[in-house]
Amino acid sequence: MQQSIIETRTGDAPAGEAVVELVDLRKSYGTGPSAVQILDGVNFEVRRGEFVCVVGPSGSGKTTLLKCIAGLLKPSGGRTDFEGQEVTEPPAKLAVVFQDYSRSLLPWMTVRANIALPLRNKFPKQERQARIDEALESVGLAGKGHLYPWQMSGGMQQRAAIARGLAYQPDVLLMDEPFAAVDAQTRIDLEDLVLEVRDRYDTTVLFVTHDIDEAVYLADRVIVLSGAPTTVSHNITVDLPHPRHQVDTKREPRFAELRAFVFEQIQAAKSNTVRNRADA
Amino acid sequence: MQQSIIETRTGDAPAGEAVVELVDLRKSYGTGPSAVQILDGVNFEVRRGEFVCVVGPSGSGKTTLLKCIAGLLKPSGGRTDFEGQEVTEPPAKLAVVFQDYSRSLLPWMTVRANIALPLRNKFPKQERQARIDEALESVGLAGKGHLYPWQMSGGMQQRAAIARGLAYQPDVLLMDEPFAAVDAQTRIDLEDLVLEVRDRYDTTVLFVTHDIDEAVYLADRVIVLSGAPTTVSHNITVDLPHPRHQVDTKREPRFAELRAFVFEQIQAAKSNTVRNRADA
Amino acid sequence: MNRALPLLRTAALRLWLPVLLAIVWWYASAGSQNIYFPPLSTILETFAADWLGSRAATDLVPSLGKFVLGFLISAAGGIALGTWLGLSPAAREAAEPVVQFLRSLPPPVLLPIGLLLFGITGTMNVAIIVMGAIWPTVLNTADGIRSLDGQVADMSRSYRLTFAQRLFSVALPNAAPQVFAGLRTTLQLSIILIVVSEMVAAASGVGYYVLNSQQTFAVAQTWAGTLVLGLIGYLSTLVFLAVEKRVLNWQHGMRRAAEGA
Amino acid sequence: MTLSVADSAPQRPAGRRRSLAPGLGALPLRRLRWRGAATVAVLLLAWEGASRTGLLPAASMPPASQVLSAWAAFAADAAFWTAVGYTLSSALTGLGLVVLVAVPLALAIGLSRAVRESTWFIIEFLKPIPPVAMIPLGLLLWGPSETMKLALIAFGALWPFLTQMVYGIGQVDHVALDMARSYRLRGWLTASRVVVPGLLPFAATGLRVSASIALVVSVVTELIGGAAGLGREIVIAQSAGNLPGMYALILTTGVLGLLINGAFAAAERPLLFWHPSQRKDTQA
Amino acid sequence: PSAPAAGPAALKVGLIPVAEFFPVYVAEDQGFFDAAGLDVTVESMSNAASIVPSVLNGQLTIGTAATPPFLTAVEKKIPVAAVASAGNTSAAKGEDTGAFVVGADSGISSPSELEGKKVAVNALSSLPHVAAAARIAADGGDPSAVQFVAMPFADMQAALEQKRVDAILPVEPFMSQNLKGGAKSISPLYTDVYPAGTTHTLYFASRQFAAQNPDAIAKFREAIAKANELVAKDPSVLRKALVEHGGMAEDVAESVNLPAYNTDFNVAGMKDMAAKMKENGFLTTDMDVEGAILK
Ligand SMILES: Nc1ncnc2c1ncn2[C@@H]1O[C@H](COP(=O)(O)OP(=O)(O)OP(=O)(O)O)[C@@H](O)[C@H]1O
Ligand SMILES: Nc1ncnc2c1ncn2[C@@H]1O[C@H](COP(=O)(O)OP(=O)(O)OP(=O)(O)O)[C@@H](O)[C@H]1O
Ligand SMILES: [Mg+2]
Ligand SMILES: [Mg+2]
Repeated sequence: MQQSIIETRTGDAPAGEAVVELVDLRKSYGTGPSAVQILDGVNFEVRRGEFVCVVGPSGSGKTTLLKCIAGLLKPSGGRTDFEGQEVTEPPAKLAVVFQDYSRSLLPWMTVRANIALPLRNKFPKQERQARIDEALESVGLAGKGHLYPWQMSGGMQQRAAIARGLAYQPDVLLMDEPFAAVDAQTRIDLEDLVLEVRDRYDTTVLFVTHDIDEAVYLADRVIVLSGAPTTVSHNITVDLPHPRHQVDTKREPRFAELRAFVFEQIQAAKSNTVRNRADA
Repeated sequence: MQQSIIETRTGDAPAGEAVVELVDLRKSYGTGPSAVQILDGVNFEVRRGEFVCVVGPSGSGKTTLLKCIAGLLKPSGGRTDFEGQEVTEPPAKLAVVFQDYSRSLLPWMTVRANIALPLRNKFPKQERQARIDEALESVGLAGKGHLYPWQMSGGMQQRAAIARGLAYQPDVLLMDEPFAAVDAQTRIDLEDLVLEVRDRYDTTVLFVTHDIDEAVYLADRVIVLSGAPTTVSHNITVDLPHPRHQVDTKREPRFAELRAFVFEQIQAAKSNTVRNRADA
Repeated sequence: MNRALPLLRTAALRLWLPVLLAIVWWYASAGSQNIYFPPLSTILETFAADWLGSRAATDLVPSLGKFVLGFLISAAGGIALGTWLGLSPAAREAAEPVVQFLRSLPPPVLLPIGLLLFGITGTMNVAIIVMGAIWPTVLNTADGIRSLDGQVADMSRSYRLTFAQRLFSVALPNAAPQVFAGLRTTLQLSIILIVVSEMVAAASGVGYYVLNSQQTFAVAQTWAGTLVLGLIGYLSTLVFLAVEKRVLNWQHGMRRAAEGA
Repeated sequence: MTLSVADSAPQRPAGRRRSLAPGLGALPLRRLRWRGAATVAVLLLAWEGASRTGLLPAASMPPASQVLSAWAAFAADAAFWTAVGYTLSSALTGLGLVVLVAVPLALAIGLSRAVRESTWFIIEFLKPIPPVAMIPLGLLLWGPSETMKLALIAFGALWPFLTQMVYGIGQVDHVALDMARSYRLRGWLTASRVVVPGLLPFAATGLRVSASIALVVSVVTELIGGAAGLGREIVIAQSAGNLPGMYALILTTGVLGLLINGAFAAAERPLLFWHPSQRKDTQA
Repeated sequence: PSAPAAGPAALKVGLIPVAEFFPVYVAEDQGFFDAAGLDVTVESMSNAASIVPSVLNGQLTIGTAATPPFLTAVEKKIPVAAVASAGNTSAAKGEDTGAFVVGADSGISSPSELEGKKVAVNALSSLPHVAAAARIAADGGDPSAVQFVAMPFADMQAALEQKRVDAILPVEPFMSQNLKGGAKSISPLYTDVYPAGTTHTLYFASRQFAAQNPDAIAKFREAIAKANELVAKDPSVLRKALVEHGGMAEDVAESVNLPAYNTDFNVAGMKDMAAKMKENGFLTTDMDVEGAILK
């Protein structure tokens, strides 16, 4: 794999065991002549407590990747491991915040009930209520728990889905463009919220985003996917100091450097995409 | 209404007749004691050929506002006019790109067919094909027209919905967070695409976004909504020169000024939001 | 806003056509000599004489009891069976031929089987109703369960919801609109099957009344019995809808919201 | 679409937990067919055994083997096939009538509140009236004829399909409807491209329910009203005390139902390829 | 159905497929209808209640019925008239076409002992029901104290064996089969109450048709009379028709008891039947039986 200057400069990868490991992961949709290869040998690992952002062109296979890790899709080749075990069904210690939030909330339940649903198996009753209140509060939906999803705006639905993921308190949190539909200020708040949750509970986070600033700001490592058929084009360690700070961190020259670098890599990945034409 | 320094400094509003006019628009959901007032007297107008961006906190009522303008929701008070006529049903010369793109595409039709559907009433058959191809090309989905929505990634679906709106070539285009799910580079391309469409066809655009950079970059005017119950808190004329340029425009000091100003206003609007607590 | 007005409007909207048809029927049939189309007044007199008096207790109540019981068993059993078939492709494939076969059997031919298994008892009547009326609910539930959105399915799997949760909080609510559509047909069939079940070994009941009056050429009574069946259908639908409205509350709300209320 | 069941269905420990995801437990088709056949075989054997051991009184329920041999005899009898033809053709024609009547009616009821409210009482009142009770009227108006049969089939089989369609219209996604309105799709475009496909899943279920009711009513009107077809053959066999023949005929109606349903299911698949219940390959 | 035409008159017979009416098939097979200038088609129907409306509206021209339902229809002022007698009560007790049948170990030995018991009939107010009520009354019992339940003939034996009912009233061909199956007869059904030759099944037409087409009716009567005579002389012709047109197994057809066949009405017997029907509550008025028969 080609190594970037930035990457090699950043020294050792963070310590700790690998929680998620992707070994030559392949995935195609369809069969026979109509089959389309989406993931074409993806390799990387996420260590315990790490915050890894995945960026890549739209349609490159980020959601597909996440679903494979979550045990929701069966790879066509290679494997994904979770805590050393091959993933064959969704691991219990993992939660997913889906990209298509409007369809992952159940319309027949209030937001509270939606959040409560997965908690029943994990926490005793008293704790649940507190957890739900805390989660709602933290995403700015305090006092909105009685609403049904279809009584809420897009951004509110998305935040409700995030609240569900947070309240579940998983060891590993997969988030698929979780902040796409919220306003700038809320986004900033939520970014810091996720960082805080990571620090507090030592949660491992795998985070898909389109916002490069966000990726660099949040991540310990940024994985850049190439255009389809998709592989890892870069694996960039973000050597910005912790804790991050919205103004200070973003002001650092290193931040600008990393940001520019990631942007360039995505550009490069995109222009390498030949499938679009070839398939047409 | 309070006038900001920036606003008063920016001279006259752009010339031209008002295509869309909101007069004291009010909207509440529910009836009786459970009714919630969302829009509480919104007044502004959009002139022909103008590009107006609407920003505001998540859940403040932007989607509601757009639906009232599009004739999809009946206001509870006040009115919206389209070309001087009160809107009672969706006007023909108007197209909407919905926030919930995954559900506004019909799953039983290919992307091509989805785009073709509204064109049938407007364009002869031969022209339709050319239009669809052009629209697909312009959103980066060339050669993907044969796919069904559920075979596409979130960002691809969103771009398909945008392509449908563009191919329809309306006089007025309403877009609700249209670029939320696409990657940074595609977003840049699409921004310039919309600007180009506006220039080429003199389309009037009303554009909801959460990205303040985007709002300032695109708009002739930015409408800032207050927190709920929602009114127009600011109506800011963007006096950046045309044509805009992704690097140059964003480098201008005026851009940074406007951007900071808009950000502050949203902040202010948000902190004024008292309903959250009061309702809880 | 005055809340009484829309109510009145609804009532007027619902009533004008039935009232009109009743009036047309009344005048068109007045003085009718046709033996099979007696005047409406005769039918109503027969109806009043037969069904507003002692018969209500001796014939109506037992039939209603069988119908309600039959419907409830069909509903519960249909949802259970349909859920099973909807969840498990293996079960579906194994049971499919039998289910499709059974629901295509004309109910009258089920009578001998009911008679064999249950004898001449109320249980037999109820069993006949269940055997004939359960299928729409089974089919609709199975289809409704299978139509779960992939995204929702992913969500419930990734959060490792328990089987009970997936069933009662996800799959069944998702299927609910379709289940109710099926239940509505089951309701209709249950009433129809009162009549069929009383073809055999009955000496009282609404179904018996209709069939017997038909066999003995008592045409006005056949009409009156049919009127009773229609009324049972109408009233039970009212009750059914009230229940449905409670259960599908979210869905009504969603629709109203979409219509911009 | 018989796409990639094996390819993309995720692995899971065999048969431990049932999954709610459609197609999850996807088994190879061959094995599934085999299951259905096995169930039928087991039931036939149970029947035979019950008759032989006297559990089922042979006097009113002949053993399976006798019924099957009566059936084999029918297979060589042209009159039998004519009867099947009569029953089947009137059931299907009746079903066609049902669709012709129900589709516009359901659209009117589903889309217009005025129509919905006005017709409400009448429909709810007519629904529970058994076709059996209507047979004398049918005979009076049309005699023991094809027309009588069709009228009663249409009357009996209309309601399930109509009910289902009206529910389906209420279910059409409102975001999609908003889209249609905002692009000012004309009535028929909205109906044909947005509403109808959206309610197809409902219609498909309703049609299958109505199809079996149409078959049932067809046989019952023949049975009681004397029109030509399997029902009349059943009466004749019954009067002659030919029980194996009677049960063979009854079996035939069940099998016809099975076949009709199979045909509908096969027709549904390409029409509903986009629906989650059929879209096995995309989710896991 | 209109004025007699030049060609052969078309008749449509709604026929209940029981031995009583099989002379129609015999007449057809023997060419009696052709000879009389009739073009006859036959529709199998299940009971009188479904035949009557079709006869009234002209879709059928000749209907078939047992006497009791026919009398009930006439009492309800339905404009039909009997045109010919069909099957009649057999001459000999041992040859009756119906019976009171009980389980071998039931201990019931006469019809009057059925008071307070459950008795299966094929349909309420049907010929066997009416006859059984009369027979029980004649035996000194109270028919209103007997609980009659309706079920198909085919299911009666099982119901008897399972002790769901105490007695059954089968007719041929079920009667023979039931008796072979171990049940026992305690009394013939018809011969003890109705004198031999009593018209218990008949052919009828609508009064309107009969008035407009006296010719066709007469020819039909003639042809049926010929068939009845033939059958009376040579029952094997009828047994053959039962196999060919009724789908009856050959061995069954060989051994079943057949009714007596006569085309002329036994009016006295019919009057007696009507009187007994009134006594037992099947009719509410004193019938004008003669008026129900076409002159
Ligand atoms: N059917 C409804 N019933 C009750 N409240 C509703 C309903 N629909 C929307 N609302 C409320 O209206 C408010 C505005 O919703 P809207 O979707 O217009 O917000 P928005 O500005 O578009 O937000 P976002 O940026 O998150 O999309 C929200 O607070 C929401 O809870
Ligand atoms: N069921 C399917 N059949 C065929 N192709 C599919 C299917 N599902 C997804 N794809 C294709 O797989 C590719 C990757 O999709 P995926 O949703 O993983 O992309 P993504 O990286 O998440 O994109 P985005 O950023 O737009 O969400 C897309 O090109 C899409 O067209
Ligand atoms: Mg994605
Ligand atoms: Mg919105």
